[in-house]
Amino acid sequence: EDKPDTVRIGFQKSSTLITVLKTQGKLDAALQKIGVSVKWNEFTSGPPMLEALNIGAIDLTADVADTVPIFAQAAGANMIYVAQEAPSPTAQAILIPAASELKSPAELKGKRVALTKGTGGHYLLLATLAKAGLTFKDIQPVYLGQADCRAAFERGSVDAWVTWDPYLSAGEIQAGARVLADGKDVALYQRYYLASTAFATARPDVLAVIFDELHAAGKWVKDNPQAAAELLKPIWGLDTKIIEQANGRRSYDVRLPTTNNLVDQQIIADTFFKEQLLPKAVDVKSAKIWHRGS
Amino acid sequence: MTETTDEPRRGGIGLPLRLDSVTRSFGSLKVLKGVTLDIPRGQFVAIVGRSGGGKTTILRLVAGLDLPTSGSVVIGGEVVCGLQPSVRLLFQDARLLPWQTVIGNVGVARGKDWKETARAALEDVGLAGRENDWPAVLSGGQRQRVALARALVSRPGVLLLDEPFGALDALTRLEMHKLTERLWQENRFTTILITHDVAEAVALADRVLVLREGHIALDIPIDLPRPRREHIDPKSAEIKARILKEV
Amino acid sequence: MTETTDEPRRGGIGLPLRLDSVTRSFGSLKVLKGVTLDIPRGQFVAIVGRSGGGKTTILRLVAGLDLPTSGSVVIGGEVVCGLQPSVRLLFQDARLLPWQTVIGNVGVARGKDWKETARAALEDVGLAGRENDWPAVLSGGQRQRVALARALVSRPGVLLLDEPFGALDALTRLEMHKLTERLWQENRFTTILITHDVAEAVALADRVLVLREGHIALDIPIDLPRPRREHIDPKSAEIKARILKEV
Amino acid sequence: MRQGFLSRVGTSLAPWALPVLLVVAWEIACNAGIVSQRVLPAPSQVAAAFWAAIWDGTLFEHVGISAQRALQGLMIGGGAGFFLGVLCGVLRPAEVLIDSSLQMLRNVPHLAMIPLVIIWFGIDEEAKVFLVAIGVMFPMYLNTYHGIRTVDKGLIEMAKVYGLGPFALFRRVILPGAMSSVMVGLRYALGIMWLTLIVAETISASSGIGYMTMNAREFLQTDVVVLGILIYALLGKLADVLTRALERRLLSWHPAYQVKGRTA
Amino acid sequence: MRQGFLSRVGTSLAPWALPVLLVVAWEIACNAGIVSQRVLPAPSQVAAAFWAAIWDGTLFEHVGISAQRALQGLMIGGGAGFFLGVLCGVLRPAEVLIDSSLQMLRNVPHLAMIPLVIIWFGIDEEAKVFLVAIGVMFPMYLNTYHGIRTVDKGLIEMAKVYGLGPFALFRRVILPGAMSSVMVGLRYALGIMWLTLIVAETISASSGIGYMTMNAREFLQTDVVVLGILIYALLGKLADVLTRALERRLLSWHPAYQVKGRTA
Ligand SMILES: Nc1ncnc2c1ncn2[C@@H]1O[C@H](COP(=O)(O)OP(=O)(O)OP(=O)(O)O)[C@@H](O)[C@H]1O
Ligand SMILES: Nc1ncnc2c1ncn2[C@@H]1O[C@H](COP(=O)(O)OP(=O)(O)OP(=O)(O)O)[C@@H](O)[C@H]1O
Ligand SMILES: [Mg+2]
Ligand SMILES: [Mg+2]
Repeated sequence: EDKPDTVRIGFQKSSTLITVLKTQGKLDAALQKIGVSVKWNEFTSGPPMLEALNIGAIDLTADVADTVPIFAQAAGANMIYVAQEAPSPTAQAILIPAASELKSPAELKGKRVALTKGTGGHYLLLATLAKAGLTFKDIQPVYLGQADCRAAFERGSVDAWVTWDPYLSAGEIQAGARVLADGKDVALYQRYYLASTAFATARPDVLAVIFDELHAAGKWVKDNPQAAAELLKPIWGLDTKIIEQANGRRSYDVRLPTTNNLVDQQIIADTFFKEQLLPKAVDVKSAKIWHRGS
Repeated sequence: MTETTDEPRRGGIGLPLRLDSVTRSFGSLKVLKGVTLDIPRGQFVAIVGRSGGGKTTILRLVAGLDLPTSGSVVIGGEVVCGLQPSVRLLFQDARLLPWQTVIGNVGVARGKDWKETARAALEDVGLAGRENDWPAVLSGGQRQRVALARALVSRPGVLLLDEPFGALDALTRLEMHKLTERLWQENRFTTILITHDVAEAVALADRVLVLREGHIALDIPIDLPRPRREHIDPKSAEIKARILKEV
Repeated sequence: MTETTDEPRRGGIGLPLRLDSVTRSFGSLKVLKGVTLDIPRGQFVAIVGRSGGGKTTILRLVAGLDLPTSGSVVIGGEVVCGLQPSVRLLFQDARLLPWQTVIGNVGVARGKDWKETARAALEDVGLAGRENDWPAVLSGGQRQRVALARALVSRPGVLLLDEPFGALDALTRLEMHKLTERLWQENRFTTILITHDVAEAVALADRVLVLREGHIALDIPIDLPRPRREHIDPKSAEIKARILKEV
Repeated sequence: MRQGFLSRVGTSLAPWALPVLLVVAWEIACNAGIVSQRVLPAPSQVAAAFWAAIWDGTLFEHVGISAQRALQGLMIGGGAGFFLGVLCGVLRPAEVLIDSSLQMLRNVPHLAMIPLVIIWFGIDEEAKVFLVAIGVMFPMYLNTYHGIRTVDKGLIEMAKVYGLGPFALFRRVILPGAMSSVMVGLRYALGIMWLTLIVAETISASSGIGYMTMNAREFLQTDVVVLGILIYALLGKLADVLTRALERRLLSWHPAYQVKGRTA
Repeated sequence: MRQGFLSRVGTSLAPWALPVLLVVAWEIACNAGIVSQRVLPAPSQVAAAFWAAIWDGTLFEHVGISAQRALQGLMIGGGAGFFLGVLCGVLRPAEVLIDSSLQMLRNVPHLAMIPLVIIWFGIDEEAKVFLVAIGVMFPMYLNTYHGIRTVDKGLIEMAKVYGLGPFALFRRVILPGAMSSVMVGLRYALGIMWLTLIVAETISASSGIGYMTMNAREFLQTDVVVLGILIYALLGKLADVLTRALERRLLSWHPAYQVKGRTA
């Protein structure tokens, strides 16, 4: 058996904990001790990263929203849930312009809502509408990337914008947007770290090291919000105020995934399938969960 | 068409033409070194000279395609400083539009009734029946005749012909001479013919100029009666000899 | 170079040439209707004929640029069915490469010592000093002389000249005649000259052919002594008259 | 005659040899397990996706919507590119003033421009059509400009001497002389037209072939992605056939475009 | 002399008139509050971002990395496009076999091709260089092919009659005859080269100008996005200047490319 001595990690700039680890050089150091080197692969957004994982170009992805693995699973991706962050429901929200007259999600009926397809925000919108007694057909969805959502939002082309941190905080503070509704009691918003099955089988020891480092990094960010904000500021190009607010709403509590998580995931999968956003029904329980030490 | 008077008719459409100590240099090459020339309206002038002597250059200056380095060209009282609407030039190379049929090339200016006019002109130059061919399939002499037809249908104030018969056999050439002479007599456009054939010059022109080393070396009137027949008039041979000596 | 024998020297580089009841049609137009012709090696043949009569077509068939509709062309014992490496053709239009200087055009085949050879050839055609000009700035006659220089430096087995002197004045033309004759005498390439000038044909060729309506209408040997001077030999005038009658 | 017919059939089939060969090799590679089917679906799977998409009508809907956007963009952008090319080719001052700016503008990636496009045109059809228009404008511009610039100056002189006015000069000399180059521009533009859609249809689209493909890509539906690629390829072929037909019509005088031009 | 100098200066400044005008209008619009500065930052803000990026060296790093990818891709793709163009232009069978496939391939959007590219080339430099190569290949191909096809047949006949072998024929007749069209292809390719990078650098990149722009876009750093756009534009201008210089050298014989060609 040839055991890879390199771990190829995919991440985005918005992958907070991985970015912290990479910038501080802690993960490289920790893995060096067991003779493994890290190859960092940066992606501009989540989907190409998942694409790379699916194709086998990387071994591990940084955190993605809970909806993303479901699509990967629908595509038959050979991956495994390695870790998750505890729910951060308020880190996702539906924003409306400061001058908007909308008061409750129920008033979204017939309105144009900007969102990015397949993201955690997408599920937030579905769930919020359901709670308000509406269906997805009652609104006009406007699918855009987050950057374009912001542009359309500021131009006034849309009435609401579904987003998450740090875009959420940036929207509130820079564009003066108001939160119409966030994910509290509606959508859990847990973020998952995924690995390819092949790698997880070959190097569980590496995953263990990474897991521990992530956990420590999460604690550090929570305990040192200012230092964390200073560290992220040049990378994200956002004010520390925005970063602190964004980090404040994320749990950054890295945990092992459990079968309970799969139940949460199944709800999301079913919701998407009902809205015909998934080509086929997904049985989430067929997915693998990484068990530490096994 | 039937008129064959020998006297230049003063009522034609020709314009008078004057070159006033015209010079033209290309870089350090002085092609024209001071050409002064007065051509009354309706005159038929032939220019002969050595290859590379500047004959084409003169025609380009008259047509306004080129400007003199010094001196001026005056047509009908106006100094030439750009394209002349009253001048037509038959270029030494035929310059047919490859994307127009033969008839389209002859009637390129699309005057009224251009199709009939062009068809008649093509018949005149012996190309009846070739109206709808592409220029690319024509022989060298045929191309030259299409260009001739195009020049002749235009009935301009000043007609400039740059070796229009260079690629034609003796017989076709004689026919084209007759055609040119006839149309000139009918319309009396001021005509400058460039040719390397002295006999041709003497047969067609009222006046023959020899261009040598950038100057007009000889300016000789030909007052033989028309229609002229070569080899018949002894005076003609004498004139030819004189011109040849000067070239 | 100094050799000026009148007898065709049999030891030259020329190749024999035969056309065997060659026909060539373009669509419904029958240009050549059965041309049979035997040219021994080193002979200088001139072809005259009306414009559009198929002269250029014959040369293209000999050069292998075109294939006969029926019949065959045989050079040096081999049937022509594609380009002939031993044949050089001076085209009726000069076909100079616009992106090569004058000297680059003359030495287009880049044989050994091409620069010296080309420079000498340019001097021969009276264009010394124009080596590095672009073809675009040359006069019509100058372009033709560059093409002539290019054809003459190649010393081929068969040399085809399609109206090589058409744009030249009388004097330059005489010089070019002498040049061509001299080089032919030195190398004895089988030569076909197309010309519309019967006097030129009689002055240069061993044999003159008249092409009329797709047939060889006249095939006449010219056994006047060389160098020939026009107007001096009375026999020459007689031959010319006979040819002109046939054209 | 017989020979002619056979060779004609051969000539019209030959262009398909390479693509067909590729598809066969691909199917074999998939079935032999050389490439994982999850990663690159076999042609048969793609064909199945194709049938499914035809069957439920979504394919035609996507292609139809995209075609509409594409053609609108082509009209506007192609027209503008042609016009600017003519302007710069004919008027020296226009060239000095405009050409350089266009060369700069041409270099701006559509992807980066999207936020600005949204600000200017919103998120509706206009934005998409604008992107397509910008995309097709440049090849049309460059090739028209080049074509006009390289028209034989001798012919232009001739036309002027024969008294053709500016319009007739353009219509009968400059345009036909530039046409073969303009056609290259059009060929290129017809490709770019579809290519730009994949970017344009990331702006708030819910239909169109670009949307279909990118959407499938986000959801890792590789069979649909490959289907999208094939449809693009076929549309490219179609555009090619159309341009060739147009070339044959407009350039029938041109030796290089005659059907038997090369065999003479 | 004096006049000549002034008009020369005028001519070399005129191309900048339009861009400068635009920037001024934009600054005014921003300061007057017509456009929100957060949505479209004022030129002064962009300039500040520019200085900052120059100061900390990131700009040069990004441009440098991108330039490396771009040039590698240009070499490979431009070379391949040129070669294929020559092949199809010279050999009729090659044209029948290849042209059609290339026309189809040309139409496949890079964005859609990324999954396949990753399969073939992974996510490292090769994949990016490949995308650039594919991008520049087609304009080079199309224009080379067109240029060669439209070389004056008379000159080719002449060259053959004068005994030029295939190589000399190509080198001294076909290539120079096609050169002005090849240059158009190169011009286009130099643009596409940078454009493709923005797509290529979405494949796992952490440097390069495309990365810089798209990354800034994700984080809504509009000043950096606009900075990216401006850098693209300037690179376009640079490419334009280079091609013009090359054209002047290679096409010095061509009346249309002579500096004073139009004024004579
Ligand atoms: N490729 C072609 N397609 C159709 N017709 C052609 C083609 N080439 C030549 N012809 C026709 O064949 C005839 C003979 O042409 P050719 O060029 O041989 O004449 P020529 O004797 O050289 O005439 P000239 O003295 O005017 O040059 C002409 O009528 C011409 O239009
Ligand atoms: N644009 C130009 N640039 C440089 N030199 C030129 C240009 N045009 C013509 N010449 C030169 O000027 C001289 C005269 O040329 P021109 O065409 O007037 O001669 P020509 O008398 O018509 O000769 P031919 O009888 O051979 O046609 C030639 O030496 C030619 O090379
Ligand atoms: Mg001349
Ligand atoms: Mg001929």
